[in-house]
Amino acid sequence: MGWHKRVLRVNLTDGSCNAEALNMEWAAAYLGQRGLATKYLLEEIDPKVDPLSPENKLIFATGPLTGTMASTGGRYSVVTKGALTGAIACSNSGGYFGAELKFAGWDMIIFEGKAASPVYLLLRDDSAELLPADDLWGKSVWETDEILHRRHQDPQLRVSAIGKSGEEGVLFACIVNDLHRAAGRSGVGTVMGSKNLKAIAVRGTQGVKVKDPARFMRVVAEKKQILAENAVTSQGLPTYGTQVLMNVINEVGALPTKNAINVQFDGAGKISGEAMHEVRASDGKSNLVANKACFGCTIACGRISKMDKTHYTVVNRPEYWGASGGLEYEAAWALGAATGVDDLEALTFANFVCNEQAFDPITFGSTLGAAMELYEMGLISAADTGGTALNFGSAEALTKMAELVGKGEGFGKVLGLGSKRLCEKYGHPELSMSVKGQEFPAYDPRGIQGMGLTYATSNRGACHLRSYTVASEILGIPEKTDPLATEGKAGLVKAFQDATAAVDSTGLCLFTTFAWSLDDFQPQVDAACDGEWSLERLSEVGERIWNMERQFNLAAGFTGKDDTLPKRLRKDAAKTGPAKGRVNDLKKMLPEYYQLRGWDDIGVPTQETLARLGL
Amino acid sequence: MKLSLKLYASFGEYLPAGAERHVVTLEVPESTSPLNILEQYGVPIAQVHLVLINGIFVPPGKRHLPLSDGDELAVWPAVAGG
Amino acid sequence: MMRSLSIAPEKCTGCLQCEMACSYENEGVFNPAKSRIKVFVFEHEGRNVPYTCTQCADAWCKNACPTEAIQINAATGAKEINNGLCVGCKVCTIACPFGTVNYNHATGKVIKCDLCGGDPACAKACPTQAITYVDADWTGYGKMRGWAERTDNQSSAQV
Amino acid sequence: MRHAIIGAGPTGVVAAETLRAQDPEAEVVLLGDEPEPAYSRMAIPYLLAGRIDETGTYLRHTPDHFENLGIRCIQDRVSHVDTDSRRLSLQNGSELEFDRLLIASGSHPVKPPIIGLDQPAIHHCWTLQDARRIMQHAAAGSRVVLMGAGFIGSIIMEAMVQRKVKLTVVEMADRMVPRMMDQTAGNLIKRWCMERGVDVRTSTRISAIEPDSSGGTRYRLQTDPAGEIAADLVVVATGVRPAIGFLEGSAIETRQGVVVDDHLQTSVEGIYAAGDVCDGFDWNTGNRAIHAIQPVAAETGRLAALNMSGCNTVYSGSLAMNVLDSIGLISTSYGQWQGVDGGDAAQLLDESRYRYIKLQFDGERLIGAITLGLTQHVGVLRGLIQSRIKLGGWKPRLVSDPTRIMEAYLAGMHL
Repeated sequence: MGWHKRVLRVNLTDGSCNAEALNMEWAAAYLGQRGLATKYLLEEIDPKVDPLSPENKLIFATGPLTGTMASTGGRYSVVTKGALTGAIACSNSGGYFGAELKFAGWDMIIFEGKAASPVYLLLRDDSAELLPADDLWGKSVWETDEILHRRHQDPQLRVSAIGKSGEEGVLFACIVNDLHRAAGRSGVGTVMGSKNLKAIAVRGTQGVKVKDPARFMRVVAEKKQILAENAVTSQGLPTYGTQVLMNVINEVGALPTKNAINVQFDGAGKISGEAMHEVRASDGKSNLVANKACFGCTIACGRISKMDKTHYTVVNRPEYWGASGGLEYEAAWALGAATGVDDLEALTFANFVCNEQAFDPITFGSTLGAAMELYEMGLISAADTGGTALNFGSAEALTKMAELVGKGEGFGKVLGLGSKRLCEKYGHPELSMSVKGQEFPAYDPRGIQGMGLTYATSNRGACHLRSYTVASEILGIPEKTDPLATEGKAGLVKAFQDATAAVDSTGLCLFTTFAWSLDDFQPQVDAACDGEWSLERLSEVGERIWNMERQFNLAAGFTGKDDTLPKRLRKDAAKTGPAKGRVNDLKKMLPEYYQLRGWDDIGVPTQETLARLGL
Repeated sequence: MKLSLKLYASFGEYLPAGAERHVVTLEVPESTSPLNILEQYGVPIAQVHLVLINGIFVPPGKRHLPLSDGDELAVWPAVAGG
Repeated sequence: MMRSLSIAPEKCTGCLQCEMACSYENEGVFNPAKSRIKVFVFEHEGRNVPYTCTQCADAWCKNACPTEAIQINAATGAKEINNGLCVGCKVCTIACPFGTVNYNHATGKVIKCDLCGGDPACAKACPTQAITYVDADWTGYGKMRGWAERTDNQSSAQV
Repeated sequence: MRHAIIGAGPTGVVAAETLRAQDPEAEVVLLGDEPEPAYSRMAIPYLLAGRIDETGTYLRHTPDHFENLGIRCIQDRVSHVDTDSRRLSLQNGSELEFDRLLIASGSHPVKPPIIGLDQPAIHHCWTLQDARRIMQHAAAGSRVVLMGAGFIGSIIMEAMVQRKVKLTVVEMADRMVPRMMDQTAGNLIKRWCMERGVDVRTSTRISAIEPDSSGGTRYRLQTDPAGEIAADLVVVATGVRPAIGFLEGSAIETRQGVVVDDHLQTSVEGIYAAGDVCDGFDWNTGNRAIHAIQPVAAETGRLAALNMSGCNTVYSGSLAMNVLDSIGLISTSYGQWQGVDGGDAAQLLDESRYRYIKLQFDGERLIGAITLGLTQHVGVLRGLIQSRIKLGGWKPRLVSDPTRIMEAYLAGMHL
């Protein structure tokens, strides 16, 4: 229960779709979604494989609580070897698609091989068909969504698709479902594109059952009440969304600005969550029109925005006039602070394009920031870019490049390599603000020390969603720690990493952890899933997953040397703000972290640790 | 002394007229504390969550201590993101 | 005082907790496909509209039923399907101009909202009070009623 | 005040109950000519399929329902209406006076001009008595020919399939359900039925029914074009016609049916007509029309009764609509599904899944529709047509994706 205990295996090479039983032994050890899909991937592929080869696999996985009434129970993850990083990739998305996949009666879809020509998967309950997608190839996510709804005459069909960027091999292409929810990072969309898989359209009418329905309903109601009474989850997030952080993080001097040359951005206020609420002079309306929930979510932090129709990007382009997914904090940071652009409407447009053509705004913005630095250094010329001046702060450069990356055309092809390859190409690898090939997001580790360790050790390359110590270091959740201190951060990072790995395997959203701890997940998992799910077991699942991901990366060729940060963060001190004069002291935290993890001094899990975790 | 008051998120409504982008410059007597200012502008103290002076977090127990000339005081209710 | 469901679409976030609660309450499974309340998502407008039977006073479905299978619950005023009498002819599904009576292939009967016997699960589950169960006089059904009257050509009685 | 109602079908029953509700003092007499409690013909296919028993077809299920309401039921056939003396002649020879009269005599099945129709095991499928006879002969493995693939023919196919008979359907028109479905939908329904083992022959006419001399089956049916069909049972479902024979020689104006005005009153004051027999108006076109369908039966019965009891109520016409379940494939049609001159249409077709939706517009308004395979929120098509909503920006959206009918409707209400 919780699980359907069914996996759909789709062999794109021979076109077959087969149902098989979910490995319940693995489910007992890895729960679902992130953990369980990673276990399948580790067992089924050679971690050394080229991510874009047919030998890589692409797994869409739900959690046991996906499609239940637990708040935020609509998540799914895409697990594969990342196109951008070559490391384990696991991108998590909300919207309605994950729940629909579960309602169709499946826990997971494993795609293997490569289709000879473009296809999409039409999944209606037990019926799975691979259908030709030649006519969809080249279309945006938005167009694909519309065509599939019409073609199959079902307004309830949920579509997850790649855009043109994923077809064209942009290395940070993502997978977008429900028009603007994304499995965003590490190039999972690029892997999908490499398999000639355009989209998955799913409709489920079978529903989900849980082990102990009466207890489940009682526990779930209690836990929803906690979300309803917590100031963050009942007020802060619904009203201002994640974007409320723009001013907070700028104020604490941890907003990486202009490719992390600075840690504060003068234009932060103009692109903040508060600014999205302000009435525009041009049309008397605000950028933000509504907040929106993903499936089952009682928080509803999603931003829905409408653009100013007179903005230069959308004049005479009514396809961008409707409401759509607006700026979340990480995107606003990447498209804005990282590039020095403070035009909220330009950012919104670029964000729309990221959704429309399915590519990761974090990596895009950070890569553009690096390109801008190279441009200002004279290493990239207007001739390279097709005539666009890539100066920091140029909204035109941002929106033009977003469109080019979206289509994988012109200089968009070069930006589409991501910052690591781009900076190598122009002879300055140190200007890539990335770890393991993936760009770090909106928190500068010079101002928030714990995030340095978070980025350095994140298994999918730099990422805030693997151990969001910002919660503690800045927001005081669950308790306040000093962002400039390194003491205790190794333990904090490990605890957050393990808990997050468990949460990401349930089917619920990480954002509930602003109000919930693992104690709150445990009774929900226990009431839904076969077996006994104690808090200890759930914590151990988290730690097991983390170590398994580490094993994947070690087998893929990563070593402890890759647990590092860009030189800029380690050598160039912050110029302003509370962290003025500080760099990130990763070297003070990393050895302690290895020790706490039960890894040796080059970052390899000891036999003892592996045995303890049953790995 | 002069200081900047920044009230963010839902506290924006407590800003006095003349505030731009959630910031206002104030002239206050010496030894004014963050709590004094918040009370003066009617900010509901129970909802105050983050208090920063020059970007540095001030724990609840220290919000009655005097501010210095040129300080930037920034205040939020409970918020989060990611 | 008779109570009824009041819908405030501007408060709806599209979370579908109502659909889940409805399907669990009535079908014992989490399955929005079997919900009697449905949230319609207007992407282009950024709006979500929960929608179900308004239990209209002069019930089109009930009037059209050839087998007396739609009956009024005296306590709640809900128009309820009597599965023992419903033959599955579907006439009510085309007669209801609001589109809120639907045929269920699995059972061969029709399904519609019955207000859960006076304690609607959707309203309890709604986290934003977009769906509330309130005294009928307060529901602001005016707009809906106005619509019903426009649709209605059968009850223009001049009493 | 005595109200007499001719016909104890849904129209008559609703009218009798409405009259009683309006006036507790009035005398209400309900005349039906079948030896059964008031029942619903709509339920007969489910009886044939074995899903319900005869009591499941009854219109009202409380014992002594009519007696408790003080409604007098007479089981007899009216042979004549004298409008001057305001008197009904009954077949048993007695007479009944009335102050106000409702003619709700419904329809009769049409008997096609075919040689050999008057033999045993050849039946209409109209009354409970017909159903009993059909069930006697429709045993598993027997050969059944269904003459006519209109609404009634199509709706009893599933029952026949469930009874495991060998079924052949013969239809004169070029498609199934020609009065409800266009060529595309009619053809799809035919293909659907044939895939489920029913031999459907459209554009085929039966010319004669002859006993099977070889003795293999009871009959051999001669068809045009092409060949013979063997049959043990023939079910004749070639349409219905208003039952107005008993009005011959009365002052009540009849054409196809009983002509009524905008209060459902006939040419004679105090005499009303409702239901299948009533030659009323198509609300959508404004033209005269007979809508022999269940919702109209109930609506007009109620409206006529209101007028009879002195509650002045305008009848602005009825909307043609129907829903059909042919062996599990559900189809609906609404209003002017054929479209109108100068109007335009939108459609989506997925033949492989038997999904079809066709919308007909007149300017910015929806005026008709056909659906196949749609069961969710289908009633909103009525709402869209009947509310005469101007679709505005939603028209191009419906043209692009006709499945978004519910959104188009809600947009008018809530956005």
